Amino acid sequence: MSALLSLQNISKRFPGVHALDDIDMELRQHEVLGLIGQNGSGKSTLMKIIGGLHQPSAGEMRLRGSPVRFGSPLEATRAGIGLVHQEQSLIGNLTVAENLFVDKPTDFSRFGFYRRSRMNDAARIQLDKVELDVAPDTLVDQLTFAQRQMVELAKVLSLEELVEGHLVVLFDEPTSVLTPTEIQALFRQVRRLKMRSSVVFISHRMDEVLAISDRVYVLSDGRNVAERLKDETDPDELYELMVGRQRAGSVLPRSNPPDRNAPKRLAVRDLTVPGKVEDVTFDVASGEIVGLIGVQGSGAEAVCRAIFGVEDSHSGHIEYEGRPVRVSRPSGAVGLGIGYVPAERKAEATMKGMSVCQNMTVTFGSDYGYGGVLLSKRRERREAANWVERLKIKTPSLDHRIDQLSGGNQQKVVLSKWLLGRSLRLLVLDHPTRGLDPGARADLFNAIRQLAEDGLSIVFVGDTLDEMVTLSDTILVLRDGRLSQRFDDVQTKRPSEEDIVRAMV
Amino acid sequence: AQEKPKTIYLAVGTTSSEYWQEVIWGAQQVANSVGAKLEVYESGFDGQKHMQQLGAILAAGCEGCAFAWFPDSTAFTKAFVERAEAGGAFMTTMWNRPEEIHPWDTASDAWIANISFDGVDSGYQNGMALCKAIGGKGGIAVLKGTPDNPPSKQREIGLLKAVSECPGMTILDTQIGNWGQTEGQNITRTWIARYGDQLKGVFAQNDGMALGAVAALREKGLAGKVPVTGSDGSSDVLKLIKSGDMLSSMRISSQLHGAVAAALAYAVASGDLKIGDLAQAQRDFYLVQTLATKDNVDAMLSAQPNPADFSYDALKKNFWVRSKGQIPVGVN
Amino acid sequence: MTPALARMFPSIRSAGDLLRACGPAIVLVLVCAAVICIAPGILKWRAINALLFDAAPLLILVIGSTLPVLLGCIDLSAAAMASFSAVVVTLLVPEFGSAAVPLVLLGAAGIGAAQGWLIGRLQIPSFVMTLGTLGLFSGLALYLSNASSVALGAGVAPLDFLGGRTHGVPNAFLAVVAVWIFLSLLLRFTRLGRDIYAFGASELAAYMSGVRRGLIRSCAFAISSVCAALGGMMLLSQTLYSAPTMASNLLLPALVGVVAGGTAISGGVGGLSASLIGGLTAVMVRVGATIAGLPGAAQDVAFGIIILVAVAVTTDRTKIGIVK
Amino acid sequence: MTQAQLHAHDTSAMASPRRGEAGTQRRSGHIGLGVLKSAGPIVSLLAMVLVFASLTPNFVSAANLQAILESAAVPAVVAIGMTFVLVQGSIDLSGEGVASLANILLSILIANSVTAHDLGAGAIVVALAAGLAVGALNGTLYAYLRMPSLIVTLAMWLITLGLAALLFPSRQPQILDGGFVGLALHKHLGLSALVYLAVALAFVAFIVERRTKLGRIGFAIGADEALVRLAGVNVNVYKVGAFAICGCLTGLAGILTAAQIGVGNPLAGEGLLFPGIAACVIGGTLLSGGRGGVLHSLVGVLVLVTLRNGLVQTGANPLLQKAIEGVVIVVAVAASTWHLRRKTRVVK
Ligand SMILES: Nc1ncnc2c1ncn2[C@@H]1O[C@H](COP(=O)(O)OP(=O)(O)OP(=O)(O)O)[C@@H](O)[C@H]1O
Ligand SMILES: Nc1ncnc2c1ncn2[C@@H]1O[C@H](COP(=O)(O)OP(=O)(O)OP(=O)(O)O)[C@@H](O)[C@H]1O
Ligand SMILES: [Mg+2]
Ligand SMILES: [Mg+2]
Repeated sequence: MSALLSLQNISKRFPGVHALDDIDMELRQHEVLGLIGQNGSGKSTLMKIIGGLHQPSAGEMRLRGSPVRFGSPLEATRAGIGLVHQEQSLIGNLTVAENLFVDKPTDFSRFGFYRRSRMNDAARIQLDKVELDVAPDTLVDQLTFAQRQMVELAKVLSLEELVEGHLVVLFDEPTSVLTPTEIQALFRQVRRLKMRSSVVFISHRMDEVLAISDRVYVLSDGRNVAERLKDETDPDELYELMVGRQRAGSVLPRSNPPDRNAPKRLAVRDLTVPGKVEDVTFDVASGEIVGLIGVQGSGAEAVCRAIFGVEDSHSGHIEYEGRPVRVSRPSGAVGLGIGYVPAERKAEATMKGMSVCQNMTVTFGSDYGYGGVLLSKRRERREAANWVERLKIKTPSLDHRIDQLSGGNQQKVVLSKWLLGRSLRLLVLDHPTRGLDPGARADLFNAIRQLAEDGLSIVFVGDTLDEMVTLSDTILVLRDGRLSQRFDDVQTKRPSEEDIVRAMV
Repeated sequence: AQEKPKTIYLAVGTTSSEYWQEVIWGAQQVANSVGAKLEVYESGFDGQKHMQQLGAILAAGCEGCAFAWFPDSTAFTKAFVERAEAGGAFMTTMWNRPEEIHPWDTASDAWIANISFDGVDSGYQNGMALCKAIGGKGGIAVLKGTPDNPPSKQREIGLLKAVSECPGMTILDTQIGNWGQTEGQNITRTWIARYGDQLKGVFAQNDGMALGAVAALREKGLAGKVPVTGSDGSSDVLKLIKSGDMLSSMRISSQLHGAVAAALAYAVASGDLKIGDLAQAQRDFYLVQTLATKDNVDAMLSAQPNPADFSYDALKKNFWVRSKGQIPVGVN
Repeated sequence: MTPALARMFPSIRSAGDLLRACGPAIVLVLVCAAVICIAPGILKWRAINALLFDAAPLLILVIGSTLPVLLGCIDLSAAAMASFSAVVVTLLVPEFGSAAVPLVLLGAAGIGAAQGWLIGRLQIPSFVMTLGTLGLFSGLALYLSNASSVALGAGVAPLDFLGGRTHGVPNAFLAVVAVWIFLSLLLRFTRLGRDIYAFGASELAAYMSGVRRGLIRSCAFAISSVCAALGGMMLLSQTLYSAPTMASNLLLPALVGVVAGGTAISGGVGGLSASLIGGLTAVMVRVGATIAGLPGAAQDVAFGIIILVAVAVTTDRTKIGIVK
Repeated sequence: MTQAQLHAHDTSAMASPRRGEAGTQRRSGHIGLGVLKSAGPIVSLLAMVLVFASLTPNFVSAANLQAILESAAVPAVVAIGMTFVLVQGSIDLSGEGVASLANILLSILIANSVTAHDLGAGAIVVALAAGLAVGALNGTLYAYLRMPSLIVTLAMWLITLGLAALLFPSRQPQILDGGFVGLALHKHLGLSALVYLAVALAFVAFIVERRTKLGRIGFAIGADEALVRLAGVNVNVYKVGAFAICGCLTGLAGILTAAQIGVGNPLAGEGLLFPGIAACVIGGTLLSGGRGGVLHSLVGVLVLVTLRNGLVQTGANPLLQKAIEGVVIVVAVAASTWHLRRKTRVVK
């Protein structure tokens, strides 16, 4: 196999950050190359350089042997390079078909006017590839999150028809929001795609990477630290290469099981969110970690949002520390000591353009000031710095803009926003590990565990069964908006994954 | 003798109108005849802007300067003249002054005179012309200028006087057209729809709105059938009067307005005239105006202003020769 | 840069940043220099003094309008509020004497707060809300004054103060400086200030972080209204007559001032000092054009071009991802 | 795979502003309701017509409806142009200046009473080209120099107004070209050519908005410009395009005003801007971009024109008309977007 794409001595500097440092990489024909690395190690940056979004500060990129330099994504697309972004990048108020072809030279218009039927026909062919059954003229806004992810995939696959020759397809964490069946569909496509293209596949899940890749590259701190053939490695080795420490025992066991008679922190009775959740009842004791789980659309997220007061309407009773409360807005929840980490980090949790410190102190910064009104920047910075260290947030400084951090590090900043609160007594986490690398996930879990042992109650919706079982004291399974089963004392009596899955579907 | 001013400062509402262009022309003739420069300041009817401009001129030092100034609304008049006084300059004002202050009782060392046209007379004469044109009977509609403007109010008072003398003529409706052509047109359209044949005439407080009203009437083939009156006597309107599409307009000599305002300011600033010597009737007066109708419009159209008539020396013989007399008490 | 300085101005990391941060000030200095070249007489204290006196109403409006802009909103009703409150003060003075001024300022605060609150409750864009109240205030001002200028009664202490001078400095300008310092401290050192910037950077994320956006918006619009009313008082103290449209034309210059200082209309970036500089620039450009003796129409053209150049130089495009 | 991955999130509930709305559309289920909801502005219009009709019978007469349509023609042309800019999330304040400039250019270049030029239809072309050029310049400064459109167009407003004043030949030029003035005078079925022109333009604009890349990408830019850039689209070209369209149509509005009044006026654009923007917004075109469209804006124009007409028809106190207009704008927009209210909705 000869190299289709080769990178030599690629470096990328951002103001204050050395994101990539002398990277060499070779992508051969008909291969899937797995790319792993901790948050902020430069994976996305590398993909963006190949995809024409960034220009390297130094180094050379060769495609089919000849040096190339892409000034824009369009140029990369023309050269047959397609990129599925880490954050979704479809345009909500265009149709599926328009999105598929927006970045490609097509002949679907005449004198500037679209020929819709042609475009829709072409789109249907692409949608069939990913087995997505939606009309091509549906607005993307009306699709579910996962459907949109499949459209992203179809968008890249449509390069097949439009560009001659071998393709380069880059997937930046495509699976973190997909269901197992969708992941299987994706993998089938990737395998089919191999016939005429080369693929780079990024994921934080070692097993996925090994399942699909032929070779794996490991990045660390913007440097290429290892290269392994699929058959010569295993998840544990990869984990160690990437995180720099052993996987075993990475999440500490609970040192003392939660007190059964601990006072109730939260009591939810007959919670109903119209169209999403019906009659859900559960308790959260102080220091308890309650995991909510269910298949897509089961309503776990709505439960979280209702507790935090951002669902537009809900009924039922919520008791907090023995008193009935009506939380109708986040500020009310915060006043009670409730925090919430939303799933949609980009839109709901990070203030673009503001610094790491500003993002961390927005909620509880005034606790470190005088009388809740005057601020003390010195004291709150010290506290913020403290959490940057504890969560190992990779940022050049407290004053770095949050949108210039890697996805995983942004998530950690969001978490520390809540952890800064001394009055915080209940933390609701909605997919908190989405986008975190395994090491960071372990750090986070340890932090959560530690907080719970100190008396913080946690409600969380997780990404995988594995993490539910690792972390929760109690698991609540939701099905179609109703509570279908509950598993107590998870840490002592581990339920089997089959049991949980059975309750979910 | 005092030093002669090198510059005459003239403030106008806008340079984008025929009326103000003629004012500027008149003042320019005066300036030319004494070899001074005319500086024109435009506010777009924003009093604040004139305040800043006056402030800037005075700030650079302007003792004994000659200002012919247009206060955009009566609210600013006092501030203008007091500033001129504080800066040691001399000022004549055009059109707007509050009813209760006069050049002799406010900033009297700086405020030379206030020169205006008789709005009540304009409203009255136009109203009477309208009365005659509709045979003394029927409903008319009134297009007002910006609501807080003195000429607008005066013209309305004049009209009401005419209505009281012409009992058959009734006012169907009064709307604010803000002096604008398009607004005049839109409102008149609505009136035509609302009143139909009942609408016998349109009283527009200025020529701009009158043009709009005529345009709306023309759309319905009613131009010339429903008489329209205006005020200012601009050239388009004179043509419309000639063609019969409009009834009348109060023709004011805007060239004279600018010229007299500039000449008086220059006269005092150069020492040719002493403020103390002036009588009240010389410090607060109307200039003559003529109602333009079909009968006299030809003469007006053919008359070309002669620059010589507006030279400083010509005016200096008697600044008040075209005065219509002192502005009555309680009017502005 | 020393660490302390770096902490105070965290966004400044390089010489380029510094230059950009100082851009508006540099533009102001250049404009002033140009004006001085045209008319050296302007350097006299009396002249500067008079300019500051004239500029005060506009400057206070610029300062007030900055707060909604920091939220990413806009307050189109500020100038109308200035006229409206001037009219109401003159109407109330016969009844309440000097107390009319604080009464009106209080009323303005209430109306502004209500405006901000309604934007959130009805979820309509601030542009629409304030366009509506712009109509409402100017209509009410016309109606209440019966469309005429009203003379201000004598002996209204707060207005006499605003119209006067202390040690030769116009009190109106001192008031501007006082408001500027007060609000700057508020923005920098209080929770309200932090929340305003957070709201401007991302309303949704701020809301989800527990920022009380209804409250914040009410505060910002209340401050904007009070500043507008204060501007109306300053104008009134200069003219001693109120008219229902006396300040209406300040709307656009005030916006120009805000933006020329480098505050982004998209919110979250900028501040009061920037606005003050921007406001002064707008004033000086006008003064310069006047003194240079450009004809009126050409003044507008020159003013427009200078705004373009000033904003082109001063907009910090690195902070605003997308310029709208 | 050893891990069963189970995803407990209900994505339709993810409440980013865009997605929240899409979510409810799906939940509400019936198409009928959806149509009714987006028809909020039309409902306000009908409600207003009913109120005025019950107050004065004259209101619904053919003559008055004609008057309303005639008055709506020019604002409609402005609003159509403005829509292209607003859906991108930018704003164009230069309208009054551009219309004035086009108006004065036309009236001094066509057969007129003041200057000796007579370019005939050429005058229209020159005036339109001036509008187009200013619009394109607005767009270029905004897109390529990355200056806020609000400030670029504000400056251009002053500049064009100044140019119009400089071009003013000291007397209002009366337009002598009978054919041109006839545009406003000759009626077909009771309506002038201007009304038909506005309707035709609306139709063309609608097609452009729905069927061309310019229109579609415009919407996308309004919704999320960063994403459109990410997709490799040359966003700046579309921005300049939108501003050029807006400038050209605003210029056309200035030209049409000249046809209506028959004289050139360097302040002809006065009063076009804020009502134009208000009309778009009342019709449901969001200032933040990405929503609404030409038809929405037309409804908005009709709401405003009807309101003004109705207030005159019912004899409301002229001093209070502005105040009433202000309140109605707020109420109309609030009512027609009431169903969109969400806790997590962001409206700036
Ligand atoms: N536009 C930017 N400006 C400045 N710094 C940036 C920018 N984009 C990325 N960085 C920095 O570059 C480094 C690499 O980021 P990158 O997004 O490539 O990481 P990643 O490996 O994709 O991480 P994750 O697994 O969290 O997605 C990070 O330290 C980040 O802060
Ligand atoms: N059930 C609901 N459905 C739709 N929209 C709602 C609902 N409840 C509230 N809203 C809207 O969401 C906005 C958010 O209101 P909320 O009371 O949560 O906080 P706020 O007013 O923004 O902040 P503050 O705490 O300062 O009052 C409200 O102003 C209202 O317009
Ligand atoms: Mg990444
Ligand atoms: Mg509230």
